Amino acid sequence: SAYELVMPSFDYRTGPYAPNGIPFANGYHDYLMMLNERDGGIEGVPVKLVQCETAYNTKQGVECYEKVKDTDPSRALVVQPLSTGITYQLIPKASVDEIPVHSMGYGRTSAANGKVFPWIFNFPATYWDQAAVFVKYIGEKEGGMENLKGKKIALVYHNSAYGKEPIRTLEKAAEKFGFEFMPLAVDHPGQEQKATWLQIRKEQPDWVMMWGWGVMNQVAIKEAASIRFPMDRFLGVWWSGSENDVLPAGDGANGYLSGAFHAPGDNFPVHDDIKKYVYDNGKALGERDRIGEVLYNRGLIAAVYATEAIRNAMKMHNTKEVTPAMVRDGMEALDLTEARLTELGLPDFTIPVKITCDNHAGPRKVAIQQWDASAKKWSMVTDFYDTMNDIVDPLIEEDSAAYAAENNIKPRDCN
Amino acid sequence: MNPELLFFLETVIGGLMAGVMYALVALGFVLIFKASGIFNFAQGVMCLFAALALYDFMAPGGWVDRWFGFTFPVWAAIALTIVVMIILAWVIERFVLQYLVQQEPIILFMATIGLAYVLEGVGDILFGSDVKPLDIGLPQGASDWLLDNFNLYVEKLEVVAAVTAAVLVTVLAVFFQRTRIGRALRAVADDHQAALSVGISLRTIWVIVWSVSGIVALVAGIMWGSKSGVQFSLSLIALKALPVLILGGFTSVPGAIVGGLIIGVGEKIAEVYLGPLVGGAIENWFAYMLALAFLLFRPQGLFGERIIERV
Amino acid sequence: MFYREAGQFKTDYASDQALFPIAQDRWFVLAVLFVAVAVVPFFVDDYWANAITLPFLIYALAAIGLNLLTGYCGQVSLGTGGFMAVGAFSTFKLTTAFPELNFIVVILLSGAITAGVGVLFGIPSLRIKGFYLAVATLAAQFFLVWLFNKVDWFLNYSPTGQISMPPREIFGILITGPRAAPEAKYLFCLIFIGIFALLAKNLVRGRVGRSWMAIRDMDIAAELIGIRPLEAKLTAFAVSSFYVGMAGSLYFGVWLGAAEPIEAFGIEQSFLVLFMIIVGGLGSILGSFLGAAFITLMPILMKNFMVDGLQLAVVTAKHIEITMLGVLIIFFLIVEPHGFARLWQIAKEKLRLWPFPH
Amino acid sequence: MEGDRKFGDPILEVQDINLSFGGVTALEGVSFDILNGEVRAIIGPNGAGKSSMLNVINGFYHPQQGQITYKGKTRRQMRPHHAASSGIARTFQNIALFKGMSTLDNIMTGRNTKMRKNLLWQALYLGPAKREELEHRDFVEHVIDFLEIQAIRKTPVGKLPYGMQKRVELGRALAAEPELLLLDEPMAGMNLEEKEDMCRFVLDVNDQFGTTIALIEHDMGVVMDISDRVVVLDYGKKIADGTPEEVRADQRVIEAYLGVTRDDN
Amino acid sequence: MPDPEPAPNGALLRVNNIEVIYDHVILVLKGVSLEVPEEGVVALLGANGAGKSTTLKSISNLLGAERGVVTKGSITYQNENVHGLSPNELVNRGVVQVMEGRHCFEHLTVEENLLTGAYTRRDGRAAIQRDVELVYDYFPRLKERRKSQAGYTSGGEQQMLAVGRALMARPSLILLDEASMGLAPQLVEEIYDIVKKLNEKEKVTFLLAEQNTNMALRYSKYGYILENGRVVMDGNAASLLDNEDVKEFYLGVSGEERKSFRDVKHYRRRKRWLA
Ligand SMILES: Nc1ncnc2c1ncn2[C@@H]1O[C@H](COP(=O)(O)OP(=O)(O)OP(=O)(O)O)[C@@H](O)[C@H]1O
Ligand SMILES: Nc1ncnc2c1ncn2[C@@H]1O[C@H](COP(=O)(O)OP(=O)(O)OP(=O)(O)O)[C@@H](O)[C@H]1O
Ligand SMILES: [Mg+2]
Ligand SMILES: [Mg+2]
Repeated sequence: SAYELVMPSFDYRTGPYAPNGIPFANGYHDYLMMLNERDGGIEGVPVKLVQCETAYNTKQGVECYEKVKDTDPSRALVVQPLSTGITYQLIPKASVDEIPVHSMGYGRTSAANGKVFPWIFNFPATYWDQAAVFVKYIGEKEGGMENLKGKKIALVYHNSAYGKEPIRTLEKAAEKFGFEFMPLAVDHPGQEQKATWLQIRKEQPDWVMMWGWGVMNQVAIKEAASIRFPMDRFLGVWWSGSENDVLPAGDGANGYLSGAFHAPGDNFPVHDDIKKYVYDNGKALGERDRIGEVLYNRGLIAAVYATEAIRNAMKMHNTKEVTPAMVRDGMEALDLTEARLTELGLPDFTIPVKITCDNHAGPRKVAIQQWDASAKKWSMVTDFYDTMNDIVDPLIEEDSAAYAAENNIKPRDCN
Repeated sequence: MNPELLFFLETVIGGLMAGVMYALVALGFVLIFKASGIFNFAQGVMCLFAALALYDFMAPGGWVDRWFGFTFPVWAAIALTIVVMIILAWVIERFVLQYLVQQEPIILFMATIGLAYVLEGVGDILFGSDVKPLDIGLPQGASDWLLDNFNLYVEKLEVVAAVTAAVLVTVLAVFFQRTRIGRALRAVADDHQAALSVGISLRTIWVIVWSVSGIVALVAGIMWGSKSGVQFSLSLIALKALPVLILGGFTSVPGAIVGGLIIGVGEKIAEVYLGPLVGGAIENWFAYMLALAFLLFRPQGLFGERIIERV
Repeated sequence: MFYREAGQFKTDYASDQALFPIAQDRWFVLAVLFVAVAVVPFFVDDYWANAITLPFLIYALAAIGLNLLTGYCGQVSLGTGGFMAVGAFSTFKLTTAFPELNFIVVILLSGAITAGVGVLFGIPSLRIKGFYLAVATLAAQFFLVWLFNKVDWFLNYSPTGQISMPPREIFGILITGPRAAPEAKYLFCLIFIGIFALLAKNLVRGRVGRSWMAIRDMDIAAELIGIRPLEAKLTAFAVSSFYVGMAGSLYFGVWLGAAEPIEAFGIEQSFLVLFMIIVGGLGSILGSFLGAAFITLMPILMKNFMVDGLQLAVVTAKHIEITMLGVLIIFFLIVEPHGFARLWQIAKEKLRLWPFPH
Repeated sequence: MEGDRKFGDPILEVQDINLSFGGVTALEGVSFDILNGEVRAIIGPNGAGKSSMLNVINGFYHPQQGQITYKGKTRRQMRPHHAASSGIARTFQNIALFKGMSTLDNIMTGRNTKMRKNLLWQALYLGPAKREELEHRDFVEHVIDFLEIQAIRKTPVGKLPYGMQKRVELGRALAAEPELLLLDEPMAGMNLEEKEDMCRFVLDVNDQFGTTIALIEHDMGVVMDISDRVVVLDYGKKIADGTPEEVRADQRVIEAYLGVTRDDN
Repeated sequence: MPDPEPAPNGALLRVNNIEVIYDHVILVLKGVSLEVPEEGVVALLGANGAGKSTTLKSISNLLGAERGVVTKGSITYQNENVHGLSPNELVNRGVVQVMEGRHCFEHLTVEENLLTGAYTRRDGRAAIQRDVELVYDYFPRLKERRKSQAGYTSGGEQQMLAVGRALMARPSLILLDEASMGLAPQLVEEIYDIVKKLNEKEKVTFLLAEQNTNMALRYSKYGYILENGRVVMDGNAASLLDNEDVKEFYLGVSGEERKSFRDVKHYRRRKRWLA
């Protein structure tokens, strides 16, 4: 019997966050199916996609993990928990089980430190990078970082571990650049935000950032439009920048900005292949006209990273029967250049990624995209910005050191 | 006007409006509780379900569209949804409540939890879990006139909600206090068996109440759905309706609205003025604490029926 | 035919007061215990431990706790999630502040701290009753979770907003942390919960339990025959919270290993435990176990059956699973509103009559 | 008949009790006493305030005015648990048993005030706690034997027929070993045979333990036969007080309560 | 009255060999049969727990609420099978039960309770109001308390209310379960006078479950005695009143004289008619 590459997919197609979980899961699924249909898998070895529904719930995530991790024949090659809560559960577990975890743009930021977290990856960027980039972008728009002094920047955040992520970075930045930082928490699920936006109306911040999720995003954007807050001064994290978030606000959302580490749209060659091999063959789970949505592309790029890591592993270990440990090696040596991306049908889709033993967060660059309400389209409006290493790096160092101390981990040597 | 004062006013108005929105959900609870002593955990899901059904009748891409190739105009969709809610009420009576006459409140409560699961699952299967922007032509956004002339921020949708709520509450209150059926409903809530013995048909009564409460759920679903899109989270607003319900009293229709206003204003003022001091997001527990504080003085809620304690 | 009390005479009240006065019951319980202690550990792997047995046992403990309060004393509580959080955070703070402290002591202390908090939030129960009381406990729920989320001291100033459990041993065997053996975790929880279930059973069949039930069934009459509502309700809150706190401690420490206050201890948690005791049987220790089994295992069973067995798409399976869970809850309530424990009792009674009808 | 029955000092005196609820006056200036060891009946038409009187005596209702002297101590009102622990036990007109509990457990609750062992001991159910439990169980079994309800020992009381429930309620009150036993219509809903049994229980308790008994009852046969003295209330006021014979002959009582006797037609 | 001599009536209600099981396991009625003739007053007697209330509840179909089911036998009313008919349908056909233990609607006022009793009636407000006044005539005490919540009335007042509420439906068959319980002696008489009056004037049929045997047999025409879920004896009221066993156990007149309660020196060992 032929070897198969087990790739679990932790979906959440039910529960309060399903609207976001569905496109992501579809993107992930479609890309892998496309590989199977077009190339017979990765380097000819078929991918066995194991779906498991977590409903974005930590406990169900744990159950999924335990259920899929030892799936024959290869065991789970790489796990994408798709929820910060689940990621935290899996960090210690997967490290013991020796299964690589890729929390792409979420999870524990300090996992960027590969020395402390040999099994955890969070490239291409972390929340702290995102926060830093927002500050940079604002500085640029204000005509220079020095002009940040005396400005007021609010953060509307989901009152959870996820939402609280950028606070430290922003506090540090506020200290450094002299702007006033104003955090405003919104409770789950976030249907009622009147108080928050009344405060914003009163305090009149110059900029508002948002770390939101699910229905909270939609309501926030609507409220912002209602109080006539200028949309081009309203920045959402990459999880607050999908079609779902802006569509309900209609024209009011026009000009809204969000972070991104990949392009939106379905006009890349890979999408054509997906339509041809997956949709035309009736293997799709989603609807054709939703291909290329922001979260769809995010699922797709996650699949690309994972499969490239597997390809890498095959090359490095010179076998087609890779194991999770080999995939970890493959991931640690990932070098996804623009040329390779073009080969994959993703020209100009995202920035190149290079992972090393000690850097599991990769390039840590973020771009900004903007919503055009009349065309109902997102489009990238900036280049990729670098993070602010002087602010973020010490934070990563500090937190990973704390983790290492708490758990008696001796950071490995990466040379 | 003094900007501080203006802002305070704005907060109060915002609170009142939010309160009305909660009250719409709370109202559905009250109806069912008053008429059968059932604490209907599924009320939130019923709002969701109603909104989903409504969306499906009128939006392109829904079942109706796919099967028959056309969609209904708003008014027809609303009428059809009402029919759906009535059928739902009938089904609930036929397959659940009928068997649970004279059980303790907590058992009935549990049954409605089962119901919530069923509705959620069926809703998911039928309509999918995507966000559905609901637009039945209600005005959206802030009132420009108030914003331009008085620098006062008031959502138009919420004004509509307030008017609707006022009408609903008046009609329902009259219905309960003045009519034969209203009296029968209260009798049923007191003692199922005795109600049966005087010839009240629990089945009819229950179908009526659950239908009415389904219609109220539709109204709440429309308002909240217009505000934040129709999606699963809609069912969670029930949690915001709870303190309202408790404060107003489980058995009082006007209580739902007064409770809503108090909670709305209270929590907004707390969040805006107190929140920043302690780190924010205190709205939720504050609403409950507020309700608790009232209960300590009136254990049956502001307008609830006195709890009879006798030996 | 075989299940009879006949011929088993009790000569003193002590044996009549025994937990399982009928010999057949005693044998049955012993057999179950034997399997649980001596057979199951050989089959527990990570999946069985983390996805099945630990959730079941730990929720059973929480359910016993809530059942003492709601099922026996009649005070509806929706604060279970919040109280579990108190237990979990106490464990986290204690075990990080005093790494040398024995883990069992940590659990007990966490329970004790939770008991204190529980009593505090139980005070309104003296005036507020029924579903109205749910508000007091909901206030506790929302407030506690908010507190743990907001105050960094509880999180040891971790920037991640999460707490994670350091590895701890008992008698040289690792119990917490990712490296703990599944059978060790399982056995530890089993023994712990077994002991506390027994203690709970003792409590409810003695004076304290009777005064709780009296308050539940008719608080005014109870007061008039000399049961002090204050004392009875607050002890119920204390003991219940003690159990729930320990459950929270195990939930975080042994099972999850890491937790974020908002998600792990949210309101859903409170509802879940409440469902367990209602479906299992209010006022029954056995019911707490049955309810926990139903609510934790049923979804997994259905999911595995539909996805692995019927090869249904994962989403469809999930939707059907949610629907079916609801249908089953309703179904069982209709068959027997007083829960599985009662069904079990009726089954035994029928067995006693069998094969002669009446 | 009461010639050979001797009573001590008053165990309880109520003086000038006024009780009203909103607009409704339930009791108005009622005073009477109950002597140690007697069987005292309280009668009167429906809604006269009899049950309210018992509620005042054991502290469930707080009178607006008046005094209660119990065992020499005078106070404005009782507190329920105080009444219970100082030896006043009662049964209720609308049965107030703990429906979810067995007969045995219900009667055991009557011993609650007498049990001491704390929570921890009980959880362990070892040594002292177990001993205490068994001691009280022993006492309760005597009550059960006395009332002849052995067969329903383990039945949840909610399922018992009405008359049995009344008997269990009496058992619960007896288990508290009261000095003053208040019975609110203990024989309502019983047939003659059962009433006879009940009377016997009441008289035996009174005889054997010297328990003082206050009894509300509408069956005049019972009242006439077993009570030593009778108070008659009407519209919240005391209209007569005396031996059964005196009361039966009282014109006001006949008008307000007994009606024209129709034994002859 | 058009019909001076009440003709020998057919059976209005016929209960045929019914068996009732509570909670799946508790067998309570073990084959009870009885007949209630049109315009009759029939008494159902028996000790505590004999199954009187259960019989009545099976007729009015109120058992379901207590998880009881009629597993065998049939019940016919006006020669139609009514077993399984919903309680409200039965009320519509004129069968009303006064339940044991009062069961008033606590939160409704006394007057609202009475009005609820007329729920099934369609003959207009005025007629209903007339009947409310009639009930107040029977029970003046209720009139005094008309505005207070039923939950706060005294036991006896609630009992009057329960009876009054049943009358409000203008039924043709009333099942009275321990109607005289907790009522002052005058009122007991009053209730039976009402029974008599309604029976004679309005042709209402009664089935009475009673502990007060003496009273019940004096006012009824026929009686059944239930023991342990079985009918052990039945007959004309007069013959039952004459029966030695009935005298001894239900009327307390052994020999000639009524004994004093004080003189009963031994608890009675209950005599069973049937093993
Ligand atoms: N809901 C119930 N569940 C189980 N058993 C019941 C239930 N209701 C009544 N019973 C049993 O059925 C038997 C008959 O009860 P029923 O109430 O019919 O007696 P009764 O003749 O009316 O007595 P009473 O004169 O005391 O009212 C009793 O033994 C009682 O224990
Ligand atoms: N808590 C209360 N609130 C309002 N009214 C009350 C309350 N308790 C009693 N009453 C009223 O006080 C009066 C006396 O009631 P009580 O129960 O003492 O009567 P009773 O003499 O026991 O009558 P019965 O023989 O019918 O039991 C009644 O009219 C009753 O309605
Ligand atoms: Mg009374
Ligand atoms: Mg009866």
